[in-house]
Amino acid sequence: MTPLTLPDVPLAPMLPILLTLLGAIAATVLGFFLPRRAVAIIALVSLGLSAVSMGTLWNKGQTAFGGSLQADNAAIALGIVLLIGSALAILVSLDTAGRARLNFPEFDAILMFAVTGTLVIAFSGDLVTMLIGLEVMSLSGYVLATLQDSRESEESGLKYFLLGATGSAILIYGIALVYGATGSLNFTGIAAASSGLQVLNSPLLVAGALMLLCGFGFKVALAPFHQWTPDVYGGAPTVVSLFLSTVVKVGAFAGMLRVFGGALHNAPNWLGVLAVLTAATLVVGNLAALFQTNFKRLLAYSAVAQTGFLALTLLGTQQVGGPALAYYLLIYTLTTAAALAVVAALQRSEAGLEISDMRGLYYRHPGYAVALAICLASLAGLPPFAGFMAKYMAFQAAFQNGFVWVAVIAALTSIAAFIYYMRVAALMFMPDHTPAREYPGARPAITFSVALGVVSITVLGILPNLAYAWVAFPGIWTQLAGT
Amino acid sequence: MVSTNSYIILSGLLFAIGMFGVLTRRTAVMVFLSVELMLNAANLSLVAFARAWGDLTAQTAVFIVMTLAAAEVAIGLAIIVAIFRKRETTNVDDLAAMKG
Amino acid sequence: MIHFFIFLPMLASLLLLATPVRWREEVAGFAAAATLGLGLYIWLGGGAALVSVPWIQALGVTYSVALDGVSLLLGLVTALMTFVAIIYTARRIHNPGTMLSLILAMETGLLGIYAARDFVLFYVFFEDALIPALLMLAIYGKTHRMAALIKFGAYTLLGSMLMLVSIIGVKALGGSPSFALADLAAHPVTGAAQTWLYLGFLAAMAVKLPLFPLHAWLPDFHEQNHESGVADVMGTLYKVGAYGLFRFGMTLFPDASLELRPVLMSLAAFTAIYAAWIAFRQPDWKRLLAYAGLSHMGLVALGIFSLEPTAMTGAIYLLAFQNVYTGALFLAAGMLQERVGSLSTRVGGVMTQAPILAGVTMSLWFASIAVPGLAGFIGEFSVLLGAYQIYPWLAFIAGLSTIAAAIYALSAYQTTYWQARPPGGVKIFDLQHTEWLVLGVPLAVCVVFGVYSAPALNLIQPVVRALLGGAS
Amino acid sequence: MLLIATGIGVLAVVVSLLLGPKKPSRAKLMPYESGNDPEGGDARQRFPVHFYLVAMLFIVFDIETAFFYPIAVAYQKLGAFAFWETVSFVALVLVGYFYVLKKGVLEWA
Amino acid sequence: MPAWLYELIIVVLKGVGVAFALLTTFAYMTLVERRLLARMQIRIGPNRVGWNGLLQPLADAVKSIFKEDLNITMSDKLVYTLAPLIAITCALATFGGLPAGPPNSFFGANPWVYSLDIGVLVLLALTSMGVYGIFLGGWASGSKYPLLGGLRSAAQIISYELGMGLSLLGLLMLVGSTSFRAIVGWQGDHGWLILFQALGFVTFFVSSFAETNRTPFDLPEAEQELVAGYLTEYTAIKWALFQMAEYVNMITASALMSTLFFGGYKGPQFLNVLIPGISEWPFIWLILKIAVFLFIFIWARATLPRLRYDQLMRFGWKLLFPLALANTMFTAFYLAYLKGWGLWPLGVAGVLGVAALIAGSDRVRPLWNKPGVRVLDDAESPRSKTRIVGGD
Repeated sequence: MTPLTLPDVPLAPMLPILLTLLGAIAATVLGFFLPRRAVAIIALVSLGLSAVSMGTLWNKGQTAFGGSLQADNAAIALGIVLLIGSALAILVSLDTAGRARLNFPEFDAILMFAVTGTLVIAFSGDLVTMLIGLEVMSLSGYVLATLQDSRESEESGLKYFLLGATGSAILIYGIALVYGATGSLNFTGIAAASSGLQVLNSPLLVAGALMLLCGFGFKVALAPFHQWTPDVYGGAPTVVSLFLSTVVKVGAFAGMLRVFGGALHNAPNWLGVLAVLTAATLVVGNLAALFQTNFKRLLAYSAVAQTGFLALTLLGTQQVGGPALAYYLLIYTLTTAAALAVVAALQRSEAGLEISDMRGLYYRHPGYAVALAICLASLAGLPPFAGFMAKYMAFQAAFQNGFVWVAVIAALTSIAAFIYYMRVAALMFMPDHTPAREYPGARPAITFSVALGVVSITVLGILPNLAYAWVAFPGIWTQLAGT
Repeated sequence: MVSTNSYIILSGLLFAIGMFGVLTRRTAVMVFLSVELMLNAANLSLVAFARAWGDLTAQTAVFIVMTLAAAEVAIGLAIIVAIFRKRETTNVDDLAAMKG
Repeated sequence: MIHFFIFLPMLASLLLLATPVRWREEVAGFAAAATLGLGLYIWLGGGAALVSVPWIQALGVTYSVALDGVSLLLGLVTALMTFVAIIYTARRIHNPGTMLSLILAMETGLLGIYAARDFVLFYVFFEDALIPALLMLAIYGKTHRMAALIKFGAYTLLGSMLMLVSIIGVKALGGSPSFALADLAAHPVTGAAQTWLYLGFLAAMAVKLPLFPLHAWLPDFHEQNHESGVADVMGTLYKVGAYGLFRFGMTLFPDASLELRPVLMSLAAFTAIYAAWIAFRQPDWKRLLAYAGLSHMGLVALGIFSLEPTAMTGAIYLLAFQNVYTGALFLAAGMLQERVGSLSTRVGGVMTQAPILAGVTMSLWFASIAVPGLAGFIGEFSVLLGAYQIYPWLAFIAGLSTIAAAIYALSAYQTTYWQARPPGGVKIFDLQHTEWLVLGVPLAVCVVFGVYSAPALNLIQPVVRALLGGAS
Repeated sequence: MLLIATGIGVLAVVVSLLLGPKKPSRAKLMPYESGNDPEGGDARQRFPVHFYLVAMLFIVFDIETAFFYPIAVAYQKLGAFAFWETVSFVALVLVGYFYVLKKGVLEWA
Repeated sequence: MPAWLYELIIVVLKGVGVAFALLTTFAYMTLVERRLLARMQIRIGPNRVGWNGLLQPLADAVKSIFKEDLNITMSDKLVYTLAPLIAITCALATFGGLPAGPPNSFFGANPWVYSLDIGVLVLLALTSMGVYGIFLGGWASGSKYPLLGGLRSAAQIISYELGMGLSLLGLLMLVGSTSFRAIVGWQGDHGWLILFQALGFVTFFVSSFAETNRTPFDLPEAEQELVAGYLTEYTAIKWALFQMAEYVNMITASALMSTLFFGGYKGPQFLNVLIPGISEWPFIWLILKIAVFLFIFIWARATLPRLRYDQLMRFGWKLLFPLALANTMFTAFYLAYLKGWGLWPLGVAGVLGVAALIAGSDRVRPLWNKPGVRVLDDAESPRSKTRIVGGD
């Protein structure tokens, strides 16, 4: 008989994804035999392993399945960010899942599945792969949002689901149109075809690009497709909101980078529309956040606003925008994760903290208060914290590609941002003698993750090169379009 | 042999109907059905284009999309049922524990 | 050496968090004194040459600092006043640990602003100084501080964000390899673009000058801060707009600043007179001082915008020393409040029980209203002199402000210190131990540089000459 | 064929409509509940959730089957590669199957 | 007369022919069934109408047409009428795809109504469409028993749909085509597929019993529990249509089994020695095989008791499904690595598989399904301290 030869599929480029997938499966199966903590640990371990395997792939530029899965440096850079975010989420869940009534292994399982999906997006080499990743991510996201057995959570889940599904549908239709225009689903193929396009197909291409933009708009919460964001982030358990607002968003942006920075980068018209959407997002997100009374919802709206700043980087040329996006995503993940971790640590109910309740937090929980203040400063873009550099790069990207007006709008709206961040921060430091309203008790894992986030924000703010030097090389980003 | 254009027009119509449904319908199930309609419109145009370009990759894409649709059905119905069993309605407007 | 001069306070402020409560005052005081010492040492060494190392290679951001004459002078004044402020804090505020570390942190920011020779670095320090200022207000402020906070923060951010955009623009449009001032100057932006960028930059500086339309945050900021004028001293030091314009504005946007000169100068003159006029009926010493400072700043701005060597020299001189006496006056107001429990300008009769306090305050006021023989005079006089050669009328209007200053200052002083004291109330004690130092040192400085201004002028003039030589 | 089949069905119904007697009466038209009057209003109440679960499981696994058909038909042309593809695919499906089993979804007590 | 019109007419004629053939078969099927059951239960059965009751079916038909057609108050009129139509349509439409003989053997015409490359898929699709008829019928009646009956049958049918679909995969892998003619041809060359896909056949066999709601899987109409299931509120012709659908499905299933696993329209080769070409004669072979299967259907009804619902589901999900999957995987493995050995491993595996099926069928419960119960470790959960492992 013929020996059991394995087919020669290059496994190395898929390894990071496979590892997280294994983690997910392990969580699913072992969940019946092990306590949830152990499952979470397993998940963390698999994340770590996947990170290691990514490290080995750096600068190799390997691909699998005829380029539909490619482990180029861009993918790895974003992948690392994704892993960090997920690890933080799991760490936080270790301490709060019990309170959030999420203390069962399915949580980790679905979370890991979502991570796998995001990684697939980051590594995707053609539209179908990207779509698969996107959907795995989104579907797991819907489940996560609904997982907690409470009215708010279910409601947010339903809203998330309905709008997300609509977004996916539009996106898929966009894919169809783009395919119709270019006759290829492969990113490089599309890029090649869209550069020399006969007049006949260009309307199709434009329509497809716009629909893709719209679909992604739903996924990353660009205005006017952002309505679900506050309800979902506000209604879901805080751990889940943390995950959704960091990892899932990063994944969606990875997709946008792949599609718009790579495949469609020389397709006409979408850039202007994106510029308008970005401006709208900045205005809406920041102004709406001004009027929030609940800190969690405030963070939700600020997440919308941050989406606007992130989208600025996509307005730039690949050489400038790519590294800016990667760096901003890293910082955004760390900061948001840390901030929401603090909320998760201190909240009494999953509704998060009322802003008024945060008065004098500094005198009750100095550590958390200072950490939160640093996160807010970083989100507001104050040096020496990393948020400043990130924001600066975003502005620069938009500016250099000629979108000065968007940059100016961003600058003006970030004043509003500064105001609502600073109001909270200042409140925390105002003396206050009412009894503590926070949830008592030790939370080592959260403290650890918060410390991690804050320290890295500060260090990266003072020495951005530690992270930026890795992604600064423009070749990484120009080859997204296969050039 | 029907020309590709007519397929595309048809799928465009389907998509438009679905979009309209999403925007106007108020019960979660109907919104959901409209979304499925949009998905199938996408499938139709994918197949049509695949025939026009004469390659099969898009047809595999159709398979994928079908799976996605199925998965969405499973999860979406699960969510809707969960909510429906907790309160008598799935009317999107009645879901107002949180004011957006 | 220079790096140590800049970052020593920051290190100290971090150290303070770790030090036990009992030792905090000593540590802070020592750190401030050491910083001042370092500054003097650098002065004797004739300033510090440019040090430039790349910071973020890929973005062309460099870490380049230098302390030439003007920067050195302002840096010294900052160090001095910080030292004074810290001494008074240690005496006045109960359990002052946080305040001390905030002051020190802010000092680093300010010194950095003066030393920075890289546009982004300048921005970074500019914002760094903001955070401690906000925290001081948030932690030690009065009841209505939130409004003041938001005003202050919003105004500052409005400026600095626009500045950030124009920073990006300067490099992008000029095509300079890095943000180092030298490179930027070597690759100037020309035409209308320069004007726009200058306006962006100006927004930030005008807020921090402050200049007329953008000054609204100032009075609230001072009024809401802690009664002991400590935070106000730092706030006064934080008015770095004039310096920023002097250092970056003139260098990078020469044409634009020439083009906009009439507008800006008239704005400055108006600020001076307008502030003086408002100050005239302030019932509260801090608001009064705030407007007095504002009116001085109008004069400074007048000098800076005039692009005329004498005026500019005078402006810098005025900028430096108004920090000294305005700051000292804030502290004096703080002492007054500590004694009579209010900052009202209608207390009356303090003179009889605290003659020395009254006397020192008086002489500081003389410095402030430019009585010849005190530091204020030289500055204001040369500003007006210089401005007169450009736009006589503006010079004249601005000149009125000095007269107005005399009026408001004296009337307020009279109602506070001279008039018969209402019956009852506590016994007012006079200056006590460290307070002598706190008010004495600034006064001494004012007197010395009022009669013998050469050392300061020697620091300023070459820089100004070099700058204008480069500009025109 | 479909048309013919439908035609026959319709034909039958129509014929019986024409020929059948029409003597409706309340009792006759009442939903049948072993002779009692109908209880509890509308019969289309909520189903046991179990049926939903089965339906969803069916959808999922049936899609799996649907995926199987093409590869099955083309199987002999693909060889070992197809085999391992199938193995990994089935393995993933089995994970889900195992989960469902353990959850006791397939228990009808 | 243009060619296409000629074609069309032919097709229509064939279609009508098939349809009526099916209907008559159904009619007499009922008679045969009743007689046979009577025999097996030592009764006589209907023998009054006509000689030996040969006219009984006619009488039934007339009766069901002339009976009053109720339209009960709570029902959803449209769906109520539509349901039986759907059922019968799917049932009838299915059959035409099956080849009853080699091409052009039927007076020069092809002995099938329509022939597609994806014949198997179409057939499965149509048969599974039937569930709509049943479920909608139950739902539309607006009465409780029919609703439950409809739900049950829906669940049952879709559950066994899986087994059915999977059971064919091995076969398809072997043949490498989904067209019936190809399958029949393959069997002509290599011998009947029952030999190599025994497990597949058994699975398919059981599934088709469940699909057609025949004993022992006729739970939807379990008298003891739900009166007549989804049929409860149906009378006269609509009721008759449902019955028709059930029997026609039965016939189709038999035809399917004989085509897929028993060489289809081809007769045994050795008979060619006696009468050359007899194995190629159309119709007869297929009809013979169908007859056999129909007999088995009736026999099973007479013999086997009805399953309990949980047994039914357990059997379908926990035994049929995995085994069908296993069968598929083994076939795949065989084709990938053991092809050189000839076909016999498949036969052995099939036998083993059937053995496993029988062995497992009754002792499933102890083997599978121990829903683990775990004490929740978070003190603040408002709900009970124990629950099924995992979330809910």
